[in-house]
Amino acid sequence: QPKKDEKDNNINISSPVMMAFKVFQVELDTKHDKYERLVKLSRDITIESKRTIFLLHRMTSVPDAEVLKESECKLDGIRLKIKQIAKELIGEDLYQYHRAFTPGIQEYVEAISFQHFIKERSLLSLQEINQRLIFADNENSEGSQGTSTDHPEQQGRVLFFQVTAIDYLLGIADLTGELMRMCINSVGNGDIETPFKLCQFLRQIYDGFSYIGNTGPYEVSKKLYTLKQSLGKVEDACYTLKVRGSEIPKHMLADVFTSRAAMIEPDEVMS
Amino acid sequence: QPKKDEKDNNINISSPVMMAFKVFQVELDTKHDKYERLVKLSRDITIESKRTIFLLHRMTSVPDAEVLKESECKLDGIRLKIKQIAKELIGEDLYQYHRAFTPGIQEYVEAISFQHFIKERSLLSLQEINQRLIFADNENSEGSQGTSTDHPEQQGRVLFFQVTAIDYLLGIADLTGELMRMCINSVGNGDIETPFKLCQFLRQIYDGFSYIGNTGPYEVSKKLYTLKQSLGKVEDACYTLKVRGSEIPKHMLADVFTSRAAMIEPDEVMS
Amino acid sequence: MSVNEMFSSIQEFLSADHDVREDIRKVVQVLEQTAREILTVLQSVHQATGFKDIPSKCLRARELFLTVRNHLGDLKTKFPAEQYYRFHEHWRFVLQRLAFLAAFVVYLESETLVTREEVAQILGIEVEREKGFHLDIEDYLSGVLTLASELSRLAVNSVTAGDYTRPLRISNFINELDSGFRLLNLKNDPLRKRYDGLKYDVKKIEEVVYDLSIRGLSKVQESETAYEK
Amino acid sequence: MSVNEMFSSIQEFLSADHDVREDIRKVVQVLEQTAREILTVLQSVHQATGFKDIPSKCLRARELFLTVRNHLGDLKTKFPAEQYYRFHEHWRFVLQRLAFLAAFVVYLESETLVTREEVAQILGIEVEREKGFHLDIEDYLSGVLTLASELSRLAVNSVTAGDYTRPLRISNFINELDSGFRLLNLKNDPLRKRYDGLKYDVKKIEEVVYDLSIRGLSKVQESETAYEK
Amino acid sequence: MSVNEMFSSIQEFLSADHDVREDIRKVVQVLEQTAREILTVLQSVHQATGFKDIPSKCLRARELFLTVRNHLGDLKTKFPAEQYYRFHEHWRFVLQRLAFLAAFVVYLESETLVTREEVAQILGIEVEREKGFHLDIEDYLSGVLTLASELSRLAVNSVTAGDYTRPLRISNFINELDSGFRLLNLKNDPLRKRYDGLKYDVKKIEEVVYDLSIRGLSKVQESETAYEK
Amino acid sequence: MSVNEMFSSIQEFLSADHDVREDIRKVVQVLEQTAREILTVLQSVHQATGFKDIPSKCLRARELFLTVRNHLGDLKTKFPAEQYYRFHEHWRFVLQRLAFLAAFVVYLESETLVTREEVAQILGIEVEREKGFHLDIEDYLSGVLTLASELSRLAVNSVTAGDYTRPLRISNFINELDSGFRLLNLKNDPLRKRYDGLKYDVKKIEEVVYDLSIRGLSKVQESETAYEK
Amino acid sequence: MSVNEMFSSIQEFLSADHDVREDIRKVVQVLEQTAREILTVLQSVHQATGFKDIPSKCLRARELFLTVRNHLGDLKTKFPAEQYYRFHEHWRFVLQRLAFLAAFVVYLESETLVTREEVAQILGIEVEREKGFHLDIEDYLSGVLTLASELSRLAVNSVTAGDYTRPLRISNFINELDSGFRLLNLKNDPLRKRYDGLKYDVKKIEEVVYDLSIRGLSKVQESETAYEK
Amino acid sequence: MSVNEMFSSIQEFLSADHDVREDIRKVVQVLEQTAREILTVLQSVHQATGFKDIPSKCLRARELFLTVRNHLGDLKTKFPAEQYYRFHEHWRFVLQRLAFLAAFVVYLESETLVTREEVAQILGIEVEREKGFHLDIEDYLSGVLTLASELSRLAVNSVTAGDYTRPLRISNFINELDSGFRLLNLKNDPLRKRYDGLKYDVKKIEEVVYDLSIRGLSKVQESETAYEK
Ligand SMILES: [Mn+2]
Ligand SMILES: [Mn+2]
Repeated sequence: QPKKDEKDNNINISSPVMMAFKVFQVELDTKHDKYERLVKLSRDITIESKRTIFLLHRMTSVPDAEVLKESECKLDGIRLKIKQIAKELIGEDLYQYHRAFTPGIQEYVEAISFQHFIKERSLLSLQEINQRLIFADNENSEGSQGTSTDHPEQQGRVLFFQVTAIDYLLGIADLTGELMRMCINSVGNGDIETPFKLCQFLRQIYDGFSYIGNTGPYEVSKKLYTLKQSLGKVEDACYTLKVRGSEIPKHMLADVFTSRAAMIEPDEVMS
Repeated sequence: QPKKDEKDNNINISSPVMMAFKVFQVELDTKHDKYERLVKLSRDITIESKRTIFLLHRMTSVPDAEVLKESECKLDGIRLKIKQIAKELIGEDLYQYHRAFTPGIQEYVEAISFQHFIKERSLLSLQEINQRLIFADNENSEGSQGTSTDHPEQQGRVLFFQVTAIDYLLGIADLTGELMRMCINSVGNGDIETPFKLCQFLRQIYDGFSYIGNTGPYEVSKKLYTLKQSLGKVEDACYTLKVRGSEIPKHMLADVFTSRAAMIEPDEVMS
Repeated sequence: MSVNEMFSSIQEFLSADHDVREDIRKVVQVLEQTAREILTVLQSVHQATGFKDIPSKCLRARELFLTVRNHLGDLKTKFPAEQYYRFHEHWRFVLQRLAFLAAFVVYLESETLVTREEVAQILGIEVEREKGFHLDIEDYLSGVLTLASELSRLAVNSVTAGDYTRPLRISNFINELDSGFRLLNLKNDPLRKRYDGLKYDVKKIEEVVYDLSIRGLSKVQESETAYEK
Repeated sequence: MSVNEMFSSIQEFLSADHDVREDIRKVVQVLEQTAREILTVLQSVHQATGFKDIPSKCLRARELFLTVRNHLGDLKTKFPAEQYYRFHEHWRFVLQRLAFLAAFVVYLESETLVTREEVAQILGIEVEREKGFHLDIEDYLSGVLTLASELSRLAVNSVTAGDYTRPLRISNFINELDSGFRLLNLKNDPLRKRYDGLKYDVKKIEEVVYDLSIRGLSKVQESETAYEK
Repeated sequence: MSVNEMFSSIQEFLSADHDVREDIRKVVQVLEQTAREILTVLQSVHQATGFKDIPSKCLRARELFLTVRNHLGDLKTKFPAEQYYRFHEHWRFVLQRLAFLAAFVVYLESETLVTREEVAQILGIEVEREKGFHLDIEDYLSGVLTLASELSRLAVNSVTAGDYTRPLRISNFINELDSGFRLLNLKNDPLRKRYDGLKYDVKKIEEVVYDLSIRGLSKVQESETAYEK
Repeated sequence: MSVNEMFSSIQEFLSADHDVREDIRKVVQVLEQTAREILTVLQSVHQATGFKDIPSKCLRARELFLTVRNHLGDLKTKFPAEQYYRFHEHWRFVLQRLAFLAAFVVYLESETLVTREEVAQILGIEVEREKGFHLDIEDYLSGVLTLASELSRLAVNSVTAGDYTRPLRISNFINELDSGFRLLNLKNDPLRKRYDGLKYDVKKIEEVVYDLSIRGLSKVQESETAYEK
Repeated sequence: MSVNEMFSSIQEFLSADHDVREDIRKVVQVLEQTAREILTVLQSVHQATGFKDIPSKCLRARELFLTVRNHLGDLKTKFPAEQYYRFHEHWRFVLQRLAFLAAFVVYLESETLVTREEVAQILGIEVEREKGFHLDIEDYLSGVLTLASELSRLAVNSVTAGDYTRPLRISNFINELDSGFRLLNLKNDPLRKRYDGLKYDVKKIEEVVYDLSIRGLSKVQESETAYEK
Repeated sequence: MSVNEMFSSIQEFLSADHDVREDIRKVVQVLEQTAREILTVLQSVHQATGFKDIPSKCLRARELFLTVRNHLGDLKTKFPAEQYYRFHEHWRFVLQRLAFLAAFVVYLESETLVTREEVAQILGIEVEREKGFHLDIEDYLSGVLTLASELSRLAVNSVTAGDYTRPLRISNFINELDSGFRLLNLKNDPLRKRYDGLKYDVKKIEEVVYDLSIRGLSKVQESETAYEK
């Protein structure tokens, strides 16, 4: 079947069209490869963030210095991964690869804002998150990383990664689930202050989300239902604490319980 | 809030229960880490297999030695990845991690059976595929691979990976899509033999799948519809070739066309 | 090998697979039946009258576990040992249930947490995958979580039955279990969901203990019990 | 920063974002309108009478492209240059269409494949992302694929209109394009789907050329044309 | 018979079928209306004042069931008896609801579990499939499960209304029901799902009993009742 | 009229229609914004401190409703009155929300169920379809169902805030609402689904009342209140 | 007005609404029946023998349209005119179908595009929304698009029946239609999707014309026809 | 009868029911196997060589239908005849498939449409519901629709195999079928959806006939065939 070869020969392999498409091939492959590397980084970040959250839940209500330190280490490790993302994105349009790393970043927001709440009992702002994602670009000393983009003019400069407002929102929406878990844990541990604090905080976040309503993207609205459920669980827990706390121990047979104060500290009795 | 600490202290960190759960932690983390490594390998295999298929489509109908060689190289690269999977699975139950690597393996089946069809015009069997997935376990000489599992008793032994019958089936189902593409390409290239061969082959595969029917898993049945469509496209292409080929050139004004043979080789006229 | 032959051989494989699954399904049905019987035996501890003869109920359950061992022994013969996870979904549910029942019996007998080894021993299966038909770690953990929620119910009912010391013991037990589970990094899977329920069990028991404390009921009985001894 | 402040600032961000998108949407609607007008101008080449005054149609299209440049110039001012891909979905479709129309004009004028640079130049935008509002490579390729299917239609209609040489030239052109595309590794995305259609265009043109060949129509006219010159 | 004739006769058949379904739909709508009326009558027992005249409410419900019998008698005439399952979906929902209502009336009257025979008798239909329009066993079970959740609500509200002994009786009743259901080997169908909800009802009632017990309320009233006698 | 002329006139029509929809969309967005502000105001009653100044919150909400009236007045002018249902989907959601908010304000003010007339009056629209821009009956019902679930939340939070009498009042209100809905024969549509959720609200509130009742809390406060007077 | 009274009046309203919908549904069913009959009459033009007596088929269809007018007249009486869009979904489908059938008849009679006015006149309904029961513009366009795909089929079958000139006329007609549609700015709705299908009809017909042209068949017949005259 | 006794008897009932379903499932599996074998036999007519020995293929299929009759005979014995619709879902799919295969055989043998009576006779079951295990009319229609799509494929492949007259005959057959279906008033159910696909089959076959016709191929062979005789 010699004709096919003939036909092929018709197409000059070095014609302008073919030359152009060779360029396209390289361009597309480069893009896809970068995308794939980012997906992998994102998966790593997701897993490590989830483990950080589990770690933080290991504390009972009072901040535990050791656990906090360990979580800080883990978050440092995650930030190294985010730095790698930042490196990949040097000179790129962040939004072009956004879908590749958004799951990991959201999970990171969830983890670090959870840690922050435990330490500070406040909401970590987007600005604060982004401030911690400014890195010194000491690429040479790290060498081993697989990133091949070598921009000589970038060396010694500052690298940074910017979490988008939407990723921040989505991370915070997930945070509320962890806060709910923390609340129920606190009740189980006999801590009756934390639940009320958490309830207050969650209501603020819930009010914030209702204020935004459906002006955000679809993914945000979708998480509203879960958020509302979490708030409901926390409100129920506080309600129970209040109801049982206000019960007058009519049938009290023991002598220890004479003051209201004693009722709020049941753990001493238990232990 | 000293009572919480007290409570915590109640739980003896070196109690049998806590010791057991520490073991569980390691066991679960090890499993999840392995799963994650396998997912990454699977993604790599998928991408490389897809590129191999694109490469093979670059040939027009006649096998092109150079392209075939290049595809062989790519497949060798993929097999190195599968070898890494095999290493991860040493001493494991393949099915425990099956969901992690099944997409990549299916894509590999698709790629290698496509290459085989181009070379041999026949269906590559599951046995043949598995025979090529027996590897010498020369771990020490490769060193650089990230796999940390070091089974001293395994060294120097043979490593192998077994594609399951279901993954094979699913890969072959996808192969038919590529064969359909090849068929339409052939017609466009003026090759009128390959389409009929492909049609014959696809019908056999289609008959095979209808013979299996719904006795296979759901994923197989799901692909039947696409398979039927591909066959339809190929049958339509052959039909068109036949119809136009059998047309008697009544209105023929030129003198070149006197024999049926001439009609089958339109390319010469075109070029 | 021709296309036809290839598909024939695959069809044979699928047929064989189908038969294996049918066989497994049948044994699993029988297992579920026995598991339900054990559950009925143990459930009765929740009733006011049930608190009295816990030991005899445990004995009865132990007997039924012998039947379970036989069925599981039968199950093992239905498929190649190294393909456990190929068919896992078939018995996963019933094995979790049996792990729970074993954990419940052991708790009722000794108020300790059954180990994975003990469950395996009660069911007559292995702990380690390499050794044969075994108890998957997640199935074991799932069974333990069911125990936790059963015990939170037991705490409630033991108060109704007038036993005011049991809730405190359950509370300590569950607290330790909770600390154990907190060590684990779970994926977003069914086990994680079930683990999320554990907090509510802990909370419920804490509430019962609180109720007893403010009424001084736990202490009273303890001393009563002390006197009685 | 309080929770309230945080959400207020995010709400501000969302409002601003919403406004930007509204602005973009409006310009894009105008662009679509002009694109439809260019299409109507160029579509008429398919009609029997249309083959005669292709040059004048191209001139008319070129004029309309000036309007397009203005609109695109306007579009650029609506958002920060480095956030192109944040809003890409809004203009992706119309840009693919415009790339096709530019490719069609250029083909009709010179029977060559428009380069990415040329499309960018016709639309008054950049080729390289770094330089500003640019033509995404996949959008360019998508436009080129639409051209291929338009040309397969043109091949058919040129025969109807009595032009027997054009199909052969189209065939060569499309074949080269096809070879080009085969160099690419596409993902399973819309572009891949559109590329799958290219084979059918190639096939269709091959059939037209075949029809002409067996009737000796292509050669005849070629010689006729030769004589006429 | 020509193709057209055959299709004409098929159309006649389809039309007839369509008419039957329309007829059934209409009767079912009326049944649903009456079922809602019975529900309204019985629901009022949950209110503080409702506990007093349970008997009169039951009498009113019994009257309404006579209307139900008439409608069901009407329904039977709408289709051939052996095609019960062909149209089952049409009345399945309302029959489950009526089974629940019958079970609720019987419980309120006598604190016993209505049998399938009794439900059938109240509704004026058959128990056995062979005998004609009957109560499908799964629909009966579904109605009974609805009763369980209604009773857990009743336990809560009876405490509010100051009746401290009813919850214990409900608890015993539900426990018996639960053991009963544990004898069944349910498929993975809607009924199984509803049965899984039963354990929440059981737990809820146990907690009510617990609440009474820890506060010594159940005993108090019992002795009060004793004194009153 | 040529084909082109006809299509041109159709395009004019479609453009006009498109413009109407754009106009509606914009007003609806503003309405949604105001609705969210009202929600923020009213939602704050759930907070511990929020129970104190309910009247002032209601006043603030009433003010915002004046803005809503203006927007709705604006909306009416955007399209011919008889095409209400042509564009219904655009404002359906926000109108349901506003109906809920109006019902919530009225409840907080007077603990009564807002009538359809009152909602219409608060929003400055009609009750009767024939008279112009009105409140569709299903949208009213949907708003009322949202109120029910908001009140179940309020019952819980009012206890947390130390108000032990409100839950009982809410319970009576919800029971009345539930009887009302039981009079309706709802189709199998979204409204029906939402109505099915009402029974969970009823149950939830009954459990709150129960919790207070068993601890003698409702009575205590009632007498306290009595003393205060 | 008590809550119960209000809900009773709402139920009356809902019942009335339900009855209206039932009435509409019945008339629509009859309309669909007649539409199918018209379709059967017109479909027969595709058959080899059918090309001969097109006029008589059109007459028969026209007769059936008189019945349609009656049914539509009946439909109008079932609900208040200003609630057209409230019930639009009920008759939308059949009205699109009738618009197509009217367009088909008119095309077969005169090879012209039916105007909206003509369709309305054939169906005995209004063109303008304000005047009463009318033909929605999108339903008209949808009917026209169905005509396009019917004509592509007719082009194919007329060749089979030996009529080689009709396809060219159809081609011109469809091209004009296509230009017309290109003037429209359609939303991303079902109509847009259907419009996207138009290009396949255009292409198909062009290919038929091509087939005739390359074989010299169109010319042959034209001259034959010329001779015949 | 105690609750436990009643539930025991219900369990017996459920067990029996479960066994019936198991039995049915097994027979249905065997039926599916045979149906697949018949399909394999008949499907081979699409192959180039397959057109030659259609009669022998039909004979082989007829033989296999005898096996089918036996299995169906077996199936009938598994449950009481009046519960056909209770278990319908189990065999519905395979019966539709068998109806198609019967229709295919009959078409290949005699190029006529199998009647419902014939299918029933081939399968050894009843036509009329009242007489026992029968062929549901919708299942018959579903099988016939599958035949239509098979025949459109056959039309294509018969041309490839060099048989130019068959497509015309298929076209006539399908047109008749299409008119038949147009007499039916189908509900909006799966059957209706499948029927909507019929028009694509009709169109496809018409295009095949067109391709043959425009090339004079149908006539050529007809005359050839004439010569051969
Ligand atoms: Mn989380
Ligand atoms: Mn593929």
